[in-house]
Amino acid sequence: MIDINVVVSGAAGQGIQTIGYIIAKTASEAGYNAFSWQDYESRIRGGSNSYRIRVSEDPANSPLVKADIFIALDEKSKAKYRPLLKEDGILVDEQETGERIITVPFVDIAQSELGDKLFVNTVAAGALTAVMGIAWESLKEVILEEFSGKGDVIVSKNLTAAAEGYKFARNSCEGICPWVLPRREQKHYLISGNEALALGAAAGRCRFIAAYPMTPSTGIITFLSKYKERLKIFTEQAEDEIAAVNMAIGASYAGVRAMTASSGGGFALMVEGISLAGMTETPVVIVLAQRPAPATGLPTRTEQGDLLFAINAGHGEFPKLVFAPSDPKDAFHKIVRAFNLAEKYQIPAIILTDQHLADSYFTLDDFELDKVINRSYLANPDEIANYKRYQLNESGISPMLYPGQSHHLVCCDSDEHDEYGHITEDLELRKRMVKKRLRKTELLRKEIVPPEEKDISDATDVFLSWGSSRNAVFEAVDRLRENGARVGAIHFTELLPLPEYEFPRDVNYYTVESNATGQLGRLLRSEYGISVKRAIARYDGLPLDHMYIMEGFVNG
Amino acid sequence: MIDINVVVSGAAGQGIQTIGYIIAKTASEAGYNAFSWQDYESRIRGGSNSYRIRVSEDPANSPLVKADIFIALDEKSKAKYRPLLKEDGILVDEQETGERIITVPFVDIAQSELGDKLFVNTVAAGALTAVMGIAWESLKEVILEEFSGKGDVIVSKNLTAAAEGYKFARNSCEGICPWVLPRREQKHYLISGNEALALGAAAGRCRFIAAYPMTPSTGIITFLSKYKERLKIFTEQAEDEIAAVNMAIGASYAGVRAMTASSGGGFALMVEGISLAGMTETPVVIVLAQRPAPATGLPTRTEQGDLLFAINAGHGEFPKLVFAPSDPKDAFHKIVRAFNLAEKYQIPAIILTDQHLADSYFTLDDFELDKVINRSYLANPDEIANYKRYQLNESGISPMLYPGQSHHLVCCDSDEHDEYGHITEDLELRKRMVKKRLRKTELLRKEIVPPEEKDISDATDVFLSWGSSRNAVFEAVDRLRENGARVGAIHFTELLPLPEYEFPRDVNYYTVESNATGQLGRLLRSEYGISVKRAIARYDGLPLDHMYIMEGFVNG
Amino acid sequence: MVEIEDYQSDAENQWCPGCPNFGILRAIKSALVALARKPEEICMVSGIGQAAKLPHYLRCNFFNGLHGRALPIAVAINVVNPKLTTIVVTGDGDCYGEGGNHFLHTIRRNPNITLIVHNNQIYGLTKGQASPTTDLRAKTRLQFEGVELEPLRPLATALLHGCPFVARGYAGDIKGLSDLFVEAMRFKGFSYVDVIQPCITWGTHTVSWYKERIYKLPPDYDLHDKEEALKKACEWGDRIPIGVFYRDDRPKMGFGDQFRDKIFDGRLTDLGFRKQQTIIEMLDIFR
Amino acid sequence: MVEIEDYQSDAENQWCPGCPNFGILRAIKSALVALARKPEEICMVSGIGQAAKLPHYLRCNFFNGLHGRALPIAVAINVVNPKLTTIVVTGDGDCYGEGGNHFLHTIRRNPNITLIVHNNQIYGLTKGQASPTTDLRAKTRLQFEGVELEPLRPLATALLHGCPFVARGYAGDIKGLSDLFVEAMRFKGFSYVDVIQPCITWGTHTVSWYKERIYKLPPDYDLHDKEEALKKACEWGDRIPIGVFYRDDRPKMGFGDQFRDKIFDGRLTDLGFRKQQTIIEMLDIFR
Ligand SMILES: Cc1ncc(C[n+]2csc(CCOP(=O)(O)OP(=O)(O)O)c2C)c(N)n1
Ligand SMILES: Cc1ncc(C[n+]2csc(CCOP(=O)(O)OP(=O)(O)O)c2C)c(N)n1
Ligand code: SF4
Ligand code: SF4
Ligand SMILES: [Mg+2]
Ligand SMILES: [Mg+2]
Repeated sequence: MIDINVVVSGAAGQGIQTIGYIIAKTASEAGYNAFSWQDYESRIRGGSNSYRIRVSEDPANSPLVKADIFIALDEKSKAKYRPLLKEDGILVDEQETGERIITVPFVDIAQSELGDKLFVNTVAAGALTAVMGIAWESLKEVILEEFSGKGDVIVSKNLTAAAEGYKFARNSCEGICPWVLPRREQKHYLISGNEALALGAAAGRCRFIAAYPMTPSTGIITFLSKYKERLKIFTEQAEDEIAAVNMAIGASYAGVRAMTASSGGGFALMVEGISLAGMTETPVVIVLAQRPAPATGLPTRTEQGDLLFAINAGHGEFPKLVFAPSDPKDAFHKIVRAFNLAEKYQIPAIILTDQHLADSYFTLDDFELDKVINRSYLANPDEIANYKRYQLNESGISPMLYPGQSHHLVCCDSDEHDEYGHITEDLELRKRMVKKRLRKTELLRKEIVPPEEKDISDATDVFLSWGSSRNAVFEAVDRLRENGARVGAIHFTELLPLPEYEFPRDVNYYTVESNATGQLGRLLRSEYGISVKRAIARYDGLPLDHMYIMEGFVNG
Repeated sequence: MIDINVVVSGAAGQGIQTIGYIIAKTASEAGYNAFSWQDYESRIRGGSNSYRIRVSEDPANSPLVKADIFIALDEKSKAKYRPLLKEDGILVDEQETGERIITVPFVDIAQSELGDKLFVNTVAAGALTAVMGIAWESLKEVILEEFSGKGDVIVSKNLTAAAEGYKFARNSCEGICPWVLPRREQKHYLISGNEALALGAAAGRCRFIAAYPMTPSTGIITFLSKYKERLKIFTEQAEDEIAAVNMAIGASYAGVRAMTASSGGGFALMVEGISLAGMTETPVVIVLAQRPAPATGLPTRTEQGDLLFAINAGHGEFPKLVFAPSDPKDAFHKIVRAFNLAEKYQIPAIILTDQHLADSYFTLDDFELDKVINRSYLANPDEIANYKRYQLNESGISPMLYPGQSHHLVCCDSDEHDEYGHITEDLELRKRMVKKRLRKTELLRKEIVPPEEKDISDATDVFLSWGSSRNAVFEAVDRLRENGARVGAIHFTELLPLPEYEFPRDVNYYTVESNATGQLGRLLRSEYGISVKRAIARYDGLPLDHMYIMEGFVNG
Repeated sequence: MVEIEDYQSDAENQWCPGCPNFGILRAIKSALVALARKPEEICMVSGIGQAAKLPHYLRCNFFNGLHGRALPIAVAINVVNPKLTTIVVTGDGDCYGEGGNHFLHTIRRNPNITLIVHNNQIYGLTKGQASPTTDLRAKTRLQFEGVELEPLRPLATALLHGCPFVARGYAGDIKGLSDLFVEAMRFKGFSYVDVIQPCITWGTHTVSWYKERIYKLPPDYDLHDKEEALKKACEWGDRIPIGVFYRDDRPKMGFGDQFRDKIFDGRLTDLGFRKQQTIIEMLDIFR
Repeated sequence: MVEIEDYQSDAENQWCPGCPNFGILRAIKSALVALARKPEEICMVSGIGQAAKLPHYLRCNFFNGLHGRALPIAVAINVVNPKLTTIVVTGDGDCYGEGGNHFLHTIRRNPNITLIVHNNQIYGLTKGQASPTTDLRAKTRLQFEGVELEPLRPLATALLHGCPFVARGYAGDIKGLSDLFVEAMRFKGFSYVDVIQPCITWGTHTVSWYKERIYKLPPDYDLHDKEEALKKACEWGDRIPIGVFYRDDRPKMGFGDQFRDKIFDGRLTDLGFRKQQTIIEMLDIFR
């Protein structure tokens, strides 16, 4: 079964992203599952980063750590990442020679064949493709596509560079490189979490995004801005996150679906706005792309440290939705769902992702667009005689109109208010309004999807996890089961409100989370009363992978 | 046993605060316990407010609802609040006559005797004092003291006004008013939560406060600004709450104890700053004076709706302290303790109060100043050779110095950092730094005071409560026990971290909170695994009182 | 035809009797009558403060949001629905203190909205603390020894950053104020009117202090002269000018214009769900 | 005596090779040498961004806080310990975008600190989005069709609000920049230097674009003339002036001066715990 892990390393600015993306794309083009993730420093040039590409026959979409194939573009990165290379792995190198080393003089080739060092990256991509045993045609396709916007000369030069690298490596590979990846007929999507969220927002009828740049969330507004003409979406870079969330709320009040996105620090600044959305019952979707914190933390790394913060965000009590998708397809559908439910219940919805999900490229077969529900939850002004924005009724969901839609006036207030939206000091009414708002939670709870179960029927030990770690956790379960352990997993992607759910009894629970304090465990204990035996915790900024989880399970 | 409840009502701007405060002060002067709380609208003039004064022989310090004596300064307030008057209560009124009504022509008196309607309030205070059966001398003392700053003419005019009101009412009282309150030798403090916090901050060596006005927290910076010369404290009104919290953090880094204060909305804006304090390990004290939310809510009312928000405030994971004092004396000591512990553990500390505690006047015998601990937890620069602000050590508490204190350089960073405070991308070091910070929680937990228990040894039903409701809850326990119920209470004032604590088993738990969702119950379940039978919840903006709690317990 | 009664709100007014805010409210209503704007065509946006309560007292659509955050809300409403007459009513604390950053950056955006600031040089609702426009050395309920910060110069700041309509009004001159509002609301682009409003409860100046100093810009004042406008905007003390300081009648790009020119010109609410085909095509980028 | 080596930091520099930030760093160091400030007498404060990393590269006390929030931190440090030379190093996004409100209100406070803004007209660290000073119509990695907002005029804004020392420098002119910094750090009051810093990675202008336009204010320029200074502060495009635009040598109240004059003149850290007697007396107010 093919399952190759390629590690490309180098300094920022050297182009490892280009190399990595091209070979991931090439593998995908050849019909294989590619999954790639990045580990990089918060700087524009220099440092030491890596881009890791896992290529497999079966869907994997979770990180591997040890490298089958390794390349470093500078000495520092070579020293740092070479320990990842398996004993029987292949080093692709500019100068070094030896057993299991494919020596490719990238710079020489780039300079002699193309007269420009700039092409080193494409030469390297060619060489790596050859080492992986992928046919030249797939790489050619990708080069043609990726550089097509840049003019014929650039395309043909890159083709030459790739071909040279490919040829050179292919020759040295003979008898050394074990892999052959014949072209398969599968066609896949290779897409990141941020891109899927942006497209999901589009599918969910979002027409407005305001955001302030913050890694790793910036990709969402960048993508939507790039395609704003095709998607007819208004995008605005706000002066700060407070403006961003208020703009989104304003746009939503004005009648369109609207969103914003940030990471922990920027989200923190939006918290008052979340409470505003709660009080005014204005739908809004907020993406919180987590990174290691507190404060600035490690801006380019990954973590799941903001779960309880997000769940409890905002002063006062009001219903709210918190989702944490597990992969780009899930992200796509979850954000559509978030837009629908936010509108239906007139509440703020938070999508928790993290750098790992936001930046990594996943291979997906199909987006199941038919599952997207296209419907508006606004009221019909013609059916209303005396319009009350905050009408007290059984469901707690009052009719929502937007200003200018009809002759009805739409009045919203951040103070406690009467049914018309006017400030009130009537304390009995206050009570009824609190109840009305909170009633929505109970209806909403019924719509929440229960956690995903894996192999729990006979399990004695059960992992509890959430968000982007799903694939790693499930892979760990599979591997552990191969070794005879009776493990299972319960994976949450919808975290507030939590659904009614029967937990298996008499099993040992382990939380598996990218944080240090086992936040999911505390949440589940408070909600379901279950107790966790131990936390398998990761908080060094790297994503959870199945080896780490297995190690944490076996050795504690 | 004397226990009189006086309700003074009227529009904003009519001076019910003056009347109420004077009679509370007078009762205190006469040696009785006075407790007063306010219920007022968010406006400067008009509306309908009340000021309630409970005067008792024994310490009470919790609200009563039904009035023994009632006065209204306008018709609207009369209509609104008169239902509070007990059947055998006394109405003091300008015009109305009848049984159990003391008619006092305030305006006539003010105008004919003093030539100015302005004195109506003092006349009324005089009349109420007489009705309560307090000797004239006590009132005289208070008038002399309260108006002393305003010149002899004002003082003597107010004395005349008070005396006239007193005389007039005294005469009509004969045979109707049952109360006689002979002067007692007790001397009490009559002080509000905000004032006690301000003084506690002074006792805790605070030298810097920056804040942005927000009801009901503004009293703290106002008091400190008023007395800044005597207290040598620097006070600054910031441009917004973000500036306020960052200024406090900056001042603390520079070497002094520093604080800020706000209510829910402003606190929400400080949340990123709290995370900054967590990462940079800078001590800071933040008062969160709660009011009904979400958003602007009911700005002048009370609620305990921000418990879980405060506990989970800030992105990422870091130790933090959350206290919720029960009365001004407790507030005084808790904020001293917060300053000490924040400095010792180099963490942010949050003091949760609410409008009820902030604005109400409590009677206290003694502040036990001897219990205040005066000690600094800064390191000694002379004992340090190679200074590392974030030295990794067993306790997790690194030596803290301030810049300019010595030749040692003090370097703080909001990014993940090395021991010297420099940005790091070393992921192993990241792990050690996370552990170092979190280690402090375990030490801190050992310093936390367990909850206060009342009558739990034989209790079958136990109230769980926190913060400003202590006296009302304990009074409810006493009353219920008088009726034969075996109830008890466990009251929390230190909420993060929670201490090790053995809960009584096989009892029914009821949370008693000024919020709608039973936040304490959820917290305790997550921390101790205990389950709550039912929540006795109040969320109409009024404070918990023992009758409400009893009613909630008995009738559900 | 619209009449002043059409704007009559049922909500109970919470201002102090005699507060100059009542004058501003009347001026806004009469301007709206003059412009024949129906209640449903108007959207008022405010933050928190005494001034910010105004939308409750004028029958129309409104969003009464958070302290300091009216402008971002309004800007978004304006982009989503350019047909609404969007008016922001705010206080000096709301707009220049808590909301200072939005003030600065909204000017740069030039949205087609009208900004009305009730400038009473004080925080009214929170009982009398200094606002960014309180005069140096004025004593307040928090600044017991007097204000130590230079007052903000919001009109000059607006001029500096290209605000095409900058005016100052006086709450005591309802007719003049109403005329200013008419002109401001008619104007295409960001129109900004700072209104002197002597708070009779907490104000640091008396009504007569203002009255003695206020003067109208003379008829021959050239409202296209930016340099002169800057000078007028900085004049404060013995004499305080009111009127339109500056009006730029040249066409100017406004917030959302690029979007409307190139992508969609209309109310964004009129755009329905996207076709599945569009999403499929976009997804194909990743195949 | 202090030498440039005394400021040598051990931290690894994370800037792009060739970034003009290196020039600014050198200029700061040489200014500090000229002023003979020892590392322990200096306190650098920064937010987040490329510019804001500078304190790590200069041995001294520093507080590297949150994006946008350097000024409130610095202002408080300055009040607590006026003896420290407090210098804020920040970027155009940090200071004028996220931190815009603090910029505005810190000017009004006139604290005795030096503000150095690395103005590269772009968000560098987040990979090339427009900042408040990016020119109109410039295309960036987020503003694909070009910036639609009027650029902020921070120098003019500072002048308007009474900032007593306003200057612009150029990162390519290390000597000149160092002289500016010396003057700024010597100045008592808020001294503000905006530094043109052509980001070679994301910048919307080339280095030569700047070079062709930058000119030094002539020797006969009157730096006490505020009106002229305002004009210079607004000059941008074909010609871009650098130098000290304005310096007010008249004594002016600064942040904390009132406190120091009336209450305590010194480092607040030198005040110990309060006497119990003080607290008792204060409590007696409530008896
Ligand atoms: C985030 C936040 N901070 C503070 C407040 C408290 N607050 C309410 S109104 C106000 C000041 C209002 O002043 P201004 O805008 O000048 O309005 P005015 O009452 O004078 O008309 C403040 C500080 C708040 N509601 N929210
Ligand atoms: C609250 C918050 N929002 C956003 C960010 C992300 N962020 C980091 S640096 C930066 C922009 C920096 O631009 P600038 O200040 O101009 O500095 P430069 O990198 O250009 O020197 C942003 C938006 C953050 N760290 N915190
Ligand atoms: S406090 Fe001042 S601004 Fe507010 S309503 Fe009263 S008079 Fe008007
Ligand atoms: S991105 Fe620009 S500003 Fe940042 S280090 Fe590189 S060249 Fe300098
Ligand atoms: Mg005001
Ligand atoms: Mg920049």
